[in-house]
Amino acid sequence: MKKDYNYKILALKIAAPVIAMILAALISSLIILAIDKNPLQVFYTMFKFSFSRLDSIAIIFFNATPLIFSALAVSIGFKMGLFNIGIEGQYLIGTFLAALVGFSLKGLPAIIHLPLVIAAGMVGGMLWSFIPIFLKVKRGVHEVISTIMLNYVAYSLIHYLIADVFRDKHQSLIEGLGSVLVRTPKLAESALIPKMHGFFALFGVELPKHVYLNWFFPIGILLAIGIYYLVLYTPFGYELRAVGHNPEASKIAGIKPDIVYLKGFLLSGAVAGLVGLSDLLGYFKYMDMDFPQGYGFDGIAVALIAQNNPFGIIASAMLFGFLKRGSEGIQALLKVPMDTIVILQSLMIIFIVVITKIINDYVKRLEKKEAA
Amino acid sequence: MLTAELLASSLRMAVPILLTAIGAVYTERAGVVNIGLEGMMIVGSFWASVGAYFYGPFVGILFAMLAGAFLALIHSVTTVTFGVNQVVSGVALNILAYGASRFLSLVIFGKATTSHHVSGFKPIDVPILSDIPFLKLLFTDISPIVITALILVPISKYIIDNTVFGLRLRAVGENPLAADTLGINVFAMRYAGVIISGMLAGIAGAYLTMEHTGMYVEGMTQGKGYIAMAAMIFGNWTPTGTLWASLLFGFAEALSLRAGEGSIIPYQFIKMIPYLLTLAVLTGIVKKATPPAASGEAYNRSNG
Amino acid sequence: GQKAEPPKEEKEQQEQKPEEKKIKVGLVYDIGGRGDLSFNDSAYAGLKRAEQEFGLEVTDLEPSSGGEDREQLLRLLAEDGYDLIFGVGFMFTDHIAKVAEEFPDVKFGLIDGAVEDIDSSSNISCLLFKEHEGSFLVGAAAALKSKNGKVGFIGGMKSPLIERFEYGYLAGAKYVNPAIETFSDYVGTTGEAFKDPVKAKELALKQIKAGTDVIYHASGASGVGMLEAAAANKVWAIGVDSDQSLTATDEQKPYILTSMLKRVDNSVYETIKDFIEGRFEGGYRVFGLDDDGVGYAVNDFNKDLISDIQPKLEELKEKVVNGEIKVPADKNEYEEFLKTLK
Amino acid sequence: MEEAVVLKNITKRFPGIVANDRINLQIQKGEIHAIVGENGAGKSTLMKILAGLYQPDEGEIYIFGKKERISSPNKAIELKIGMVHQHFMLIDRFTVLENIILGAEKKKGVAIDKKTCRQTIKKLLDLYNFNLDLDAKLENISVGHAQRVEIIKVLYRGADILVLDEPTAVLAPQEVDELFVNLRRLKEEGKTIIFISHKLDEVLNIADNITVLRRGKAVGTVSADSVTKEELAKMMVGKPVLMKLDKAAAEKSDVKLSLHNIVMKGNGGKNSLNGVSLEVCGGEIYGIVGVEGNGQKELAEAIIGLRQDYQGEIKVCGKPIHGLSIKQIRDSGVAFIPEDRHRQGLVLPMKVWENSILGFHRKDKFKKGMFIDIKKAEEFTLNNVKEFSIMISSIHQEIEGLSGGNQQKVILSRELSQEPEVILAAQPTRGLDIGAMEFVHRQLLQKRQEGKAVLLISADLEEVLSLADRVGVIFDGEIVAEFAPEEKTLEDIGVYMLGAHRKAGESA
Ligand SMILES: Nc1ncnc2c1ncn2[C@@H]1O[C@H](COP(=O)(O)OP(=O)(O)OP(=O)(O)O)[C@@H](O)[C@H]1O
Ligand SMILES: Nc1ncnc2c1ncn2[C@@H]1O[C@H](COP(=O)(O)OP(=O)(O)OP(=O)(O)O)[C@@H](O)[C@H]1O
Ligand SMILES: [Mg+2]
Ligand SMILES: [Mg+2]
Repeated sequence: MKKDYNYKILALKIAAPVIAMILAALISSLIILAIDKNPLQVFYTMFKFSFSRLDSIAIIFFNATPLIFSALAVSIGFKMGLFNIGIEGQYLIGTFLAALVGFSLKGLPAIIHLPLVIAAGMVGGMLWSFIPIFLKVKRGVHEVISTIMLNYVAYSLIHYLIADVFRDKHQSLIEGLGSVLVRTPKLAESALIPKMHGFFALFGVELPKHVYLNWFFPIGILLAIGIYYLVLYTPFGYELRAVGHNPEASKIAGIKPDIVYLKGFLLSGAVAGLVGLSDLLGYFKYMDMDFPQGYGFDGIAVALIAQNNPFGIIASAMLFGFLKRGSEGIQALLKVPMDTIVILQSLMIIFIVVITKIINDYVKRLEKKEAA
Repeated sequence: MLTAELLASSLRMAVPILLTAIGAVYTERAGVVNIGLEGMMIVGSFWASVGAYFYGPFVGILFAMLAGAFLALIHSVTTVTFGVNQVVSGVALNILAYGASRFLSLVIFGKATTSHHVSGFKPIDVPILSDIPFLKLLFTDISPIVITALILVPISKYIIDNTVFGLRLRAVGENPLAADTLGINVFAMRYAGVIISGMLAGIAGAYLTMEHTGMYVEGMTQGKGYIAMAAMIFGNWTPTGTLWASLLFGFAEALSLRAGEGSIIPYQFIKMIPYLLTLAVLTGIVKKATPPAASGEAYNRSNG
Repeated sequence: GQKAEPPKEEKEQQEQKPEEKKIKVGLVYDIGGRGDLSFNDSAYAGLKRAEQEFGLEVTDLEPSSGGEDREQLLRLLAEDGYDLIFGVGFMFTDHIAKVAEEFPDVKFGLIDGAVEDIDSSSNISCLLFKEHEGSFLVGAAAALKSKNGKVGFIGGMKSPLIERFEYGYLAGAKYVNPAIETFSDYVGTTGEAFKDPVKAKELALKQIKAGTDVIYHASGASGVGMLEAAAANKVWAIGVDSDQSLTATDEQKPYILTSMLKRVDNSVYETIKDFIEGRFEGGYRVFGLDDDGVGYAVNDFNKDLISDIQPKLEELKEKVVNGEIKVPADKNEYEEFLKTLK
Repeated sequence: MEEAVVLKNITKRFPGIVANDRINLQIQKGEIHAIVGENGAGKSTLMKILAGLYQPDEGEIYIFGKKERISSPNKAIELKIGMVHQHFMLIDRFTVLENIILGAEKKKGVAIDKKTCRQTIKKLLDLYNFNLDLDAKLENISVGHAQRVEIIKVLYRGADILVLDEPTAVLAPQEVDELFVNLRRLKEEGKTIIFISHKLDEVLNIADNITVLRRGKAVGTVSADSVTKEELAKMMVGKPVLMKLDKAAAEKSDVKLSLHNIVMKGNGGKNSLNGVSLEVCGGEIYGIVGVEGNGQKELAEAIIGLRQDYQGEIKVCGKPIHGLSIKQIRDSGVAFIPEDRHRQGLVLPMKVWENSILGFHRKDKFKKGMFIDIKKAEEFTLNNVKEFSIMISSIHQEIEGLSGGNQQKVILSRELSQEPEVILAAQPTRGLDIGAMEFVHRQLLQKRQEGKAVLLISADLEEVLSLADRVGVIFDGEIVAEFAPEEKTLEDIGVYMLGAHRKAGESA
């Protein structure tokens, strides 16, 4: 009896996101109908466009890459019961430091330069995650508010650094006309991350030239696996979870919650520092004023849908990558505005959290019945 | 530097922050954190343009309030009824508000990023104040919404401090279990707090659209919802405090607009002021912040 | 209420029969997209005009808020068999260069951007504008109309492009009245600065309180805030890119002196026309005062307002066209220019 | 005579325990009816049902003869039932006035009619000559006053049936006397009072009738003047506990735990620990008894290192531990069985095996390289499960799902398996059923045989008397008496616990 009731729980936990997606899809269908398009055709096109083409699939991977990092960073916070809503600021700072190391150091061999750049990114993230956790541990400042504030400080700071301090003055104008970007200088070749074309070629898969899928994707996967083992099988991960669920009991057991918070948040920040690097080192090759924002918030969503399971995170990051690619497809082919997909995403998040909560409560009741 | 004109500008900048921040006071005092205020401002700014464009300013305000309230209702259902993480719900609502507004704008106005021109209320002069020399500039032909916002401060202070509703609102924010044992409907009070915040945020959005620019422009809230939360904290969860904080932040923004080419500090740094100040407050450098005891915690009786 | 057009295009797509293959023209906006009351809208106008005239199949797309997918959208259109594709805004520079290389048979139009070293054989045509020349004229108009001898400029995102508007305008004002006092402000340093009418209005009010009685803006959708402020305080406003008198409210119209026209619509239309007539040329195509690529607006609402100064403006236009006046396009040139005035 | 409250077959279950088991109870109008029972007997639960906070799983409730469903606190208030909770239901940041009127405000339009409220309350205060500063913020008043606020709160709502859940647990003797005076006056006013306690003298002093609960069952109702304390005690504890018998003699070795003159500040100026000194030798169980809130909690927290803000010296096996981290103290051989297993002892959402290495998860024996050696941890857990006969479906089950007794066993197995020299057990059997209880007792005795030092802190007199070799009575943060269990009777001990003639007997 006990056994199959455990399967029941497992089934329920998996059911949650599925139900949520279906509900979200249903409501979005209504929205699509509202602009007299055919939902079935829209969804069909999304899938066909995304999965019937090699480049689409690769692009989905590429889209997923930053989300994997940011969701992992979020999930580390969640594990210890903290809400790192500051990924946004942390990756901006991280990306900028990486860019700085990328364009200011010249003539290094890639084997040295690239690692340096990546390290710089992580340092930047840690730097920006240290402030809120320090304030929390020392002064009891709630991390949600402080990280939100620090996100805005980061935006302004970065804009200042890019526009007024490190702006690339050597962009040429043609006949003094047209315009130039407000951006940092281009990064040195040695700082860039290689694409994965060569790797796939080994298996006879020739990725189109315009695909920017790079080695940060596998790095993200490895990191997910690493974090999975870290959290479940190392003493530190054990402490993360113990403190996350019950700081007082952990303390009485001899664990110092503050230390755990500090280490955990710095780790989260370090991972957050990698979020922007796939775009920076694999696509833009410079940081400009309009460097993609919002990965931090998407990461929260991805982590939630995955219920903080690293492998779930890879999957749901793919889901978001697919939604993005799909939205490009339906926009180009069916002229359906991408906003329908934005709505779909947010609805999905809301349904997920609600349904998961309901199911978890139900499971608890189940277990209590078991006990009584 | 401190000209009446600068103050007038500060006031205009402060109003949307103030309205939303007062709302934040209600929801937080009831024990519900509402990160979704930014989103509620966004839908407010959009629906105001719809209402005002087709039926005039009053309907504009009405639509804005309803839109904000609707989003707030979702927030209440998820956080109060189902007890899901309040921050998560807020974040999701912000994304929803962004997408939905763009989409509806496309459907209604045929373009995702702007509405058509709309006209707001007739500007008015505040009777006595507008005759006082220095204050003249502050209080002649200003939007009725500005005055409403200012009046809302003492009113809210009175409601929260002196009315039955206010007492019970604070009670569920401080100790829901105790309130429950006294037969106070914790859920109802929290719903009320959140929905009030949604309405006020909606009005704030309407102010931007109808009174300030006469048009809805995507992203015109520019994160003011978050600044409002900061103002509420900086004001120590009190309407009066919120007023001072909002004015201070409005002043900072007005100042940053005047820090053009020549200024010593780059304006990006002036833009940071509200956030840095808030951190300072939370850190206790400026003054000790005292959030409601049960703020952010879901309540259900069995765990009491 | 106004309803959206899209259904129209959609019908065309469905009705389209395989045999009579229409020419397909695609256009990808910059962030902000249609409704920015600025060059996105202007580009759309040009596209529409061509569509009606030549019965094309057209599509216009908008990148996601981050703009990361500009390149993808261009490519999708290219793959989808579009013959001519426009990228609206200098942000597309690198992306068009990449995509154009992948699709040598597809023609591309890049607005405001310049892909380096290409010639007429290229499949990219960079459509560039001498905004400073147009701005020069409206600057002159401003100076001529200003009673207080104070004129202002409000720019969107601080960038060389917008600075060209600024210095052309200031030069024009100084040219007709070296003693004139000028004010310049920028809304911000990011793309957001083109969608922040609240700030634009505050900046305008600031300038007005300082005595400015003519204000010119180059800030996209933020500009509506300036128009609002100008009308409320009964001072002159000068629109930008498209003729903003036509889109303004009745309260605002009487105070819009004119608009600096940047005929993105023409450039798009012309390029499409050339393409259809087989005269598409790669390289750089510059639109200036000479070919009415830029200019100032005269319409039913403002013709009486500017009739008095029009002769003077035409005269200046002549001088600029025949090179008598070299309009400065950036800070340094502007300072040089000021010296020549003394 | 009219019956104010009649309970028929009230049953309430909680995960792993039947808190109330078919309880029947009659309470006459105008009487003071005491309900006594050990910790976890089910007193509070029963009263919370009466107050509408819990719904009974079975049974019927009659109020003044009418069958009622008390579906909510509101309903209870309607029925004029008011409860003063064991753990106060007050809002620290509100004023006394606000706390009293909350939920029953006198209105003037939308506004609170503070004036009328104030007058009404003043009347009550005068009537029972309570003195209270209505404008003081609650966070600034003493526990005794807070309790008055609770009582006034109930009266202000015009309650006719007052339930007081262990009102004296937190009061000083003279405060207790005052309270009793007030209760008697309330009785004269015709109010019905239900008085909960597990202190016999009190009960005999104040009550007309007494109902005894034991392990969720009502074992009987007696009238106060027809029963002696001994008889009550017997009813409460049940037949003398068997295991007393197999408590073999163990030879004491040298001192393993010593506290010398420990002083710790409490809130409200008075010290929570007031110069506690005691020594526990190997092979000895030292029992500490006392009324809740007399410093037991603080004592435990000081020894385990949770609180460092004390003067005086604590030595474990001769080594001073002041300033050491909790981990260091544990490593130096102290095992801790905390009084609240859910909050302090376990991480409920984590698995059984994870909970059974909590605190020792960094020990080499559980490590393989940089990882936790799951296999070893599982073996270890399975071993404990066998040894302590813990009833679980799987060691990978979340510990939440276990019954209270089994959860306690997990803690016990974890703490005792680390070969500690000193075992600090706080309320180790609270809320456990007899079986689990006996098991815990046998474990502690076994450690005693093995020559370990056991410091047992318990509110359960019987438990202490049956286990301890020496008993110390703690009152007001002091050990007011120390003796061998057989030397004293229940009532003597009760006297010490209430702080009367302190330092009497052969004191420490
Ligand atoms: N200059 C200021 N800047 C920021 N906050 C202020 C300032 N002055 C007062 N406050 C805040 O306003 C709050 C309320 O102001 P005040 O003390 O005058 O009335 P109050 O009764 O506390 O108001 P409320 O009833 O809203 O709490 C104070 O708690 C303080 O935090
Ligand atoms: N909300 C709850 N959830 C689970 N178990 C509970 C709950 N409340 C009480 N219990 C359990 O029910 C039993 C009776 O608890 P109750 O508080 O009624 O005892 P009590 O007689 O009041 O004890 P005390 O003298 O310590 O107050 C205890 O075992 C307790 O652990
Ligand atoms: Mg106050
Ligand atoms: Mg109790």
